[in-house]
Amino acid sequence: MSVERQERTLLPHQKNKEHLLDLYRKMFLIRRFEERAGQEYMRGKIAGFLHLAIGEEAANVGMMVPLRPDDDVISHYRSHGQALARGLEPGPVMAELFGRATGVSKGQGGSMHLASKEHHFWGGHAIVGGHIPVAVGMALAHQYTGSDRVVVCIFGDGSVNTGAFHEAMNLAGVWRLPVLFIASNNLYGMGTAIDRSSAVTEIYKRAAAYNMPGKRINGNDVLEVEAEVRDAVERIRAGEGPRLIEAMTYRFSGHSLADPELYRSKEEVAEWRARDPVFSFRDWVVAQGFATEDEVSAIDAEVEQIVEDAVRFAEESPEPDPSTLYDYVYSNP
Amino acid sequence: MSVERQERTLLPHQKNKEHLLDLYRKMFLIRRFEERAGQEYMRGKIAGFLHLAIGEEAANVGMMVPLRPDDDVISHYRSHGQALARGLEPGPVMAELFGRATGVSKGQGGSMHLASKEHHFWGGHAIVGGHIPVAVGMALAHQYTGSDRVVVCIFGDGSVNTGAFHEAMNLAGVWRLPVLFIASNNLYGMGTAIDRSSAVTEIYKRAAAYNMPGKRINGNDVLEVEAEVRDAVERIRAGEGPRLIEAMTYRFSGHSLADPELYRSKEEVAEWRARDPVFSFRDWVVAQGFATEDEVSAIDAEVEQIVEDAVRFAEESPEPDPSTLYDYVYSNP
Amino acid sequence: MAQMTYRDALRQALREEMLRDERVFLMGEDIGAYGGSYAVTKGLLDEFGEKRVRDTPISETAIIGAGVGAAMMGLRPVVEIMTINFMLVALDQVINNAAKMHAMFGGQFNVPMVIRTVGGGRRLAATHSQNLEPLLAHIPGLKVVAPATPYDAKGLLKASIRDEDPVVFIEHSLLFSTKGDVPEDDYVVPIGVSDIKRRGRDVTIVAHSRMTVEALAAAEKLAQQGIEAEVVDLRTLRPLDMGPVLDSVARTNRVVIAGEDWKSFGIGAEVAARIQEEAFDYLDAPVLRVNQAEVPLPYAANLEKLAIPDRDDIVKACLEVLHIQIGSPAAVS
Amino acid sequence: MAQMTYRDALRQALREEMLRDERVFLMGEDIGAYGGSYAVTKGLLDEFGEKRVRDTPISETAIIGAGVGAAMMGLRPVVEIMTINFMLVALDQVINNAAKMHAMFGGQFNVPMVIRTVGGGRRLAATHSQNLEPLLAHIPGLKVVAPATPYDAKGLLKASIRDEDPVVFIEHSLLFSTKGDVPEDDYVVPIGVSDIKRRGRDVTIVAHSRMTVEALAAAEKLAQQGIEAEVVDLRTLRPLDMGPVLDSVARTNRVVIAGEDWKSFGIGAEVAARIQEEAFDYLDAPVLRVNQAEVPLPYAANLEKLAIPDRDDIVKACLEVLHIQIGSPAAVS
Ligand SMILES: Cc1ncc(C[n+]2csc(CCOP(=O)(O)OP(=O)(O)O)c2C)c(N)n1
Ligand SMILES: Cc1ncc(C[n+]2csc(CCOP(=O)(O)OP(=O)(O)O)c2C)c(N)n1
Ligand SMILES: [Mg+2]
Ligand SMILES: [Mg+2]
Repeated sequence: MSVERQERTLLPHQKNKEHLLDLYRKMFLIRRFEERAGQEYMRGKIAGFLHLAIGEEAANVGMMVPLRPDDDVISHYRSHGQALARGLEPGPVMAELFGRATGVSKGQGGSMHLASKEHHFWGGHAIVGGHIPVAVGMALAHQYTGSDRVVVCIFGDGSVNTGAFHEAMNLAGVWRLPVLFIASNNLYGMGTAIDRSSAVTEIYKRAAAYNMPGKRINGNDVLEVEAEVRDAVERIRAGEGPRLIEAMTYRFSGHSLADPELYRSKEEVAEWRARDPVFSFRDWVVAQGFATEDEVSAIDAEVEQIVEDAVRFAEESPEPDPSTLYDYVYSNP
Repeated sequence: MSVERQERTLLPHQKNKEHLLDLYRKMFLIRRFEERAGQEYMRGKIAGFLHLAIGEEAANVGMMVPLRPDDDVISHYRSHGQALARGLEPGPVMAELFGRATGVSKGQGGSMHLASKEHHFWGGHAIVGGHIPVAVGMALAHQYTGSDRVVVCIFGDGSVNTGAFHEAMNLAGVWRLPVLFIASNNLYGMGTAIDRSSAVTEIYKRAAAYNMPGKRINGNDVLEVEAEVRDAVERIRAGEGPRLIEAMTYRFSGHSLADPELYRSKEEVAEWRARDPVFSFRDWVVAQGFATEDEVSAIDAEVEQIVEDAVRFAEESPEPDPSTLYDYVYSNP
Repeated sequence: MAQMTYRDALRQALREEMLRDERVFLMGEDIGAYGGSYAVTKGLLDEFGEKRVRDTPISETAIIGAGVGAAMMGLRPVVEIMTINFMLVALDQVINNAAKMHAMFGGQFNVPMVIRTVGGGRRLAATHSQNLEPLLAHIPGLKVVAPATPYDAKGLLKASIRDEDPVVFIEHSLLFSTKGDVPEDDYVVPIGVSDIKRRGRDVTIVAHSRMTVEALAAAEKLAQQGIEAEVVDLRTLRPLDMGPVLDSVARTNRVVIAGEDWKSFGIGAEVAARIQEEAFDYLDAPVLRVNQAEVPLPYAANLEKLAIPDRDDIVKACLEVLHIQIGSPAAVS
Repeated sequence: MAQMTYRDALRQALREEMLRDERVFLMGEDIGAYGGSYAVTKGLLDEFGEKRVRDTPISETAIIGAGVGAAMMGLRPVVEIMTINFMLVALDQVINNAAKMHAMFGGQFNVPMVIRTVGGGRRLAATHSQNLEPLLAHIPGLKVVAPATPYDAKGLLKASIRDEDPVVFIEHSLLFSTKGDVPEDDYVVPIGVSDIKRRGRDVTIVAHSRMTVEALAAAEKLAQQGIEAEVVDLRTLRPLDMGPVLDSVARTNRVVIAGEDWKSFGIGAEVAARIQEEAFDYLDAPVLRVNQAEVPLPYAANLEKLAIPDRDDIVKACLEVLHIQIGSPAAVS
């Protein structure tokens, strides 16, 4: 399976320099953030599982930028990139990875459980498929209250074989709820290639079983993702009901930092790396004359600094106060 | 939604008088058995839930007759008819409904949990959708041991929205297991009409999501069901992988004997009753000259006697011995 | 005060809370068109319409998950799981989502949702007759309520709906038609408060749900022998209020705990463990437990009766902790 | 005798049983190509091939259900659920199918299947760090095993695979790399037999799984103060073998129970309840329990450490049951 960047017409605002540089800044921020997080994991500053999405930046940025601030996002555990693209601050996100009191989830959740109510970013969830029904309930609330907010629910290719996925998709289909399902298809669920786990490997085709449109897109082309998600969200907001988008992408990193990567070849990874979605976009922006090499280099430097500041913020932040151990079990005990 | 008897070509053996009378005998046996069970329920001899399948006899007989004795059947709780069509004795089946020691499941299971290992009839299961993964495991065992036995797994239209259905269908699809899924679509799951519970009301279409053929058939035409199930089972036995059949039918009785039937009109029920699958077949057999009215009447009388004997057998059978209370918890304690 | 059934008391609580708060809505299988499998929600669809009384597909995972999501958005879902047995297909949503959502993200959002369900079936065999409250009571983040009387049913359901945390509200199939005094006006019974249902000086019987009724009946029988039993109804299983139990033990020095769940690792185990921890010096005899036989419950009437504990079993255990030979004249001062 | 890790001991048990019995096969997520998420199954795919080492989709319900079905057909599936947290999505298959299949149909067939799973995560936050054995230990029809040492791990896994009933086999993520003596030859450790792991006369510590290791370490610390603790490892949680516990209590008269599960309604509750029931007159002090703090486990290192019980907590509880002021010189004869 391979995903090629396709020639496509740009939306008017996609020719805007500021917009293009913003997309690049976001993607590169995610890239550097995740690389540094990997280093901090190796230094023992971050523990547990650390699931990086290096290689998936175009998908993650492209699906966040078209959303309104009050739209609601819910995702799986591989969500650093989405959180940053959604506007969560790198410092508190890194602090969460470090398990510090200043973390977005106060150090209670760690890498797999990033959330920010303020940003309408409702987590990072670590039970595969388990958050999909929750997304449906969020959309139900919007329909119930007559709000035009849209819910975006992101999950991996491995999640589509869970019962939770099926029940949730059907319920969204019967009730015509305002939710966009996005399958981030990076071809593997842990070490299991999609054709070894799914009777039908084209995830978008499963939408037909739930009476909703499904579409496969190139998840490594940030402009295509942006355009497709924008279109989908607008239709959902207009009352057309739920939809499914399958964004084809690839993770360069292992499943988590504990992954021995026995299940795929170095060549396969190298081939995808050669078409790096961040740097190919950077090259394209410069080649098309939207910005100069100096301008993008300046962004690079700026991002490096932001990430270093985030690490320092995390490092210097205190652990949660031991007296808070019981503080969050109940909201009214 | 309505299901019409269609004109179709008969298989050679479907012109055989003995065969046609056998089909009728089985259908009428089920009808009378269930009517009598309903009466015994009213008399308090049977307790708990009693789910009758009056109106679904053609489907239940048609799907059992093409099977080899060593094929394996597993079904949901509405399975009196399938059990009888599979060859379980009316006496021990009725005794199970009565909760007697002579019941097919020794009185441990009741109406919802009929099984007979000898008949390769692996239950009656009462958690909606819960037996579908079990069927897949049974089929896996046949593939594993190189056996050509086929598993037939029956469930209702309401079951297709459970996570268990989805996970099981996908697993059967990935592993190409020898299992025939039969959805008995009687248009309602309890009081919920299918279009209120399923985003896609054509169940057979869901097969496409699992890379297997799906087909909708007239479940009220015993000959069509027989022919379609025979064809499907032969293909599966030949190694073509799993399939899904959707048999359209209707239950004249309520969901269980506790059902106030507020959710459907008397007219709707009357319309279906007018096309009774048992008596319309009886009429057809006589009208086509396959048998005389006297011959079918003789069968009716014979069946009446069998059912009365079954009731008497149940009534006269002892309750399980109290000392057996702990006997079946473990197979080796 | 009006005499009212447990069923009507529950319905009144739902109705009053729906009238009081627009955010309250009901969701579950066959609660609307069918009228509710135990008729608790009967009439509410007509009064409140399909938006607020929502029939669902047979998708417990999606139902509970959707409740969680809707609650996170600020609604007050009251979800019905037809019986507690069916919660097993969706326990992930209860334990990994509802119970953890508040803590895991550092208290950013909460889940003010009620899951109503029913324990204790009869003549329905092993999968349909369970009392699974111990599985839920073990989980921090959940509140678990199991009322025994119409008064408590109404008051606790109202408190549960108003609570900011997820509450599992366990009804009992044999209590629906029991009657008791229920005020017409608005009142709540606080979650987490055990209740002394009968005063007595000789022995303490601790119970919950239907076993409270049996305990009161046992107390009457004991009174005929001159033995005055105190009956403490736990009402809430999590958080467990041991205060009234320990007070009572300090006075009676002898305890029997009655539950319809299995004894091993059941509710009574915790109560017994706490009593010996916190009232060791007050105990004149070991705390005894009266529970269901540890078997998958059989369908047969005689075996079922043998397996389920009743007032006589409680009386026997009370006599045992009082060291009174059964049959011998009572000798308690 | 060879020194071997718990991980290698488990792998050896699997391998030996697969060599011994062709009906034994493995099924689970990422047990093959990935090498097993805790590397227990590493190398087995190469040795036994895809038929007997089966990678599955992320479909726990289908995996366990398929195990049940295959076992009913006479195979000996050993199913892996990556961690015990994920069993919640499939608890219906465990409790309503695996545990009930034998009894509910009157003993006609059985489910000789093993469900291997892992408890006790670290730095993975609330949904990935649970010790849910109390939920399983409560269920008649299941056997539940939780070994603490490499020797017991191998011997109990072999016994579980040979058992005719469904066994939930709970490993512990922190034990995989611990070492101990393991004979090279074929041996089994019988299910349902508790084991005295250390002799002592002053106090009894009851534990299971990893807390046995902590209990032994606590005993060493106590020995330095002249206190000799006896350590009883339950090994099997259902059926619970109280014999060695009660024997020990009769000698020491003081008990501490240690578990990594939550205290309320946990394993220790049942053990405490049984001790006071059956050894009331031997107790010189209340039975105390040492457990995880009753919170969804936080990610932050310091809070997690605070929440999880360790050897020092056990020492403290032992001193408490011995009425020894912490810091004061030991005074046990
Ligand atoms: C219910 C459940 N089963 C298993 C796991 C373990 N697990 C964590 S991630 C993962 C793979 C998920 O793959 P995919 O959905 O494709 O997402 P990706 O990691 O590729 O982003 C598995 C099996 C889990 N967290 N939850
Ligand atoms: C998991 C689960 N949820 C709910 C129920 C309650 N229930 C029993 S039968 C039924 C309807 C099933 O309908 P369908 O599958 O169409 O079968 P039919 O009764 O029409 O034959 C429901 C909701 C159950 N037994 N199991
Ligand atoms: Mg993936
Ligand atoms: Mg139906």
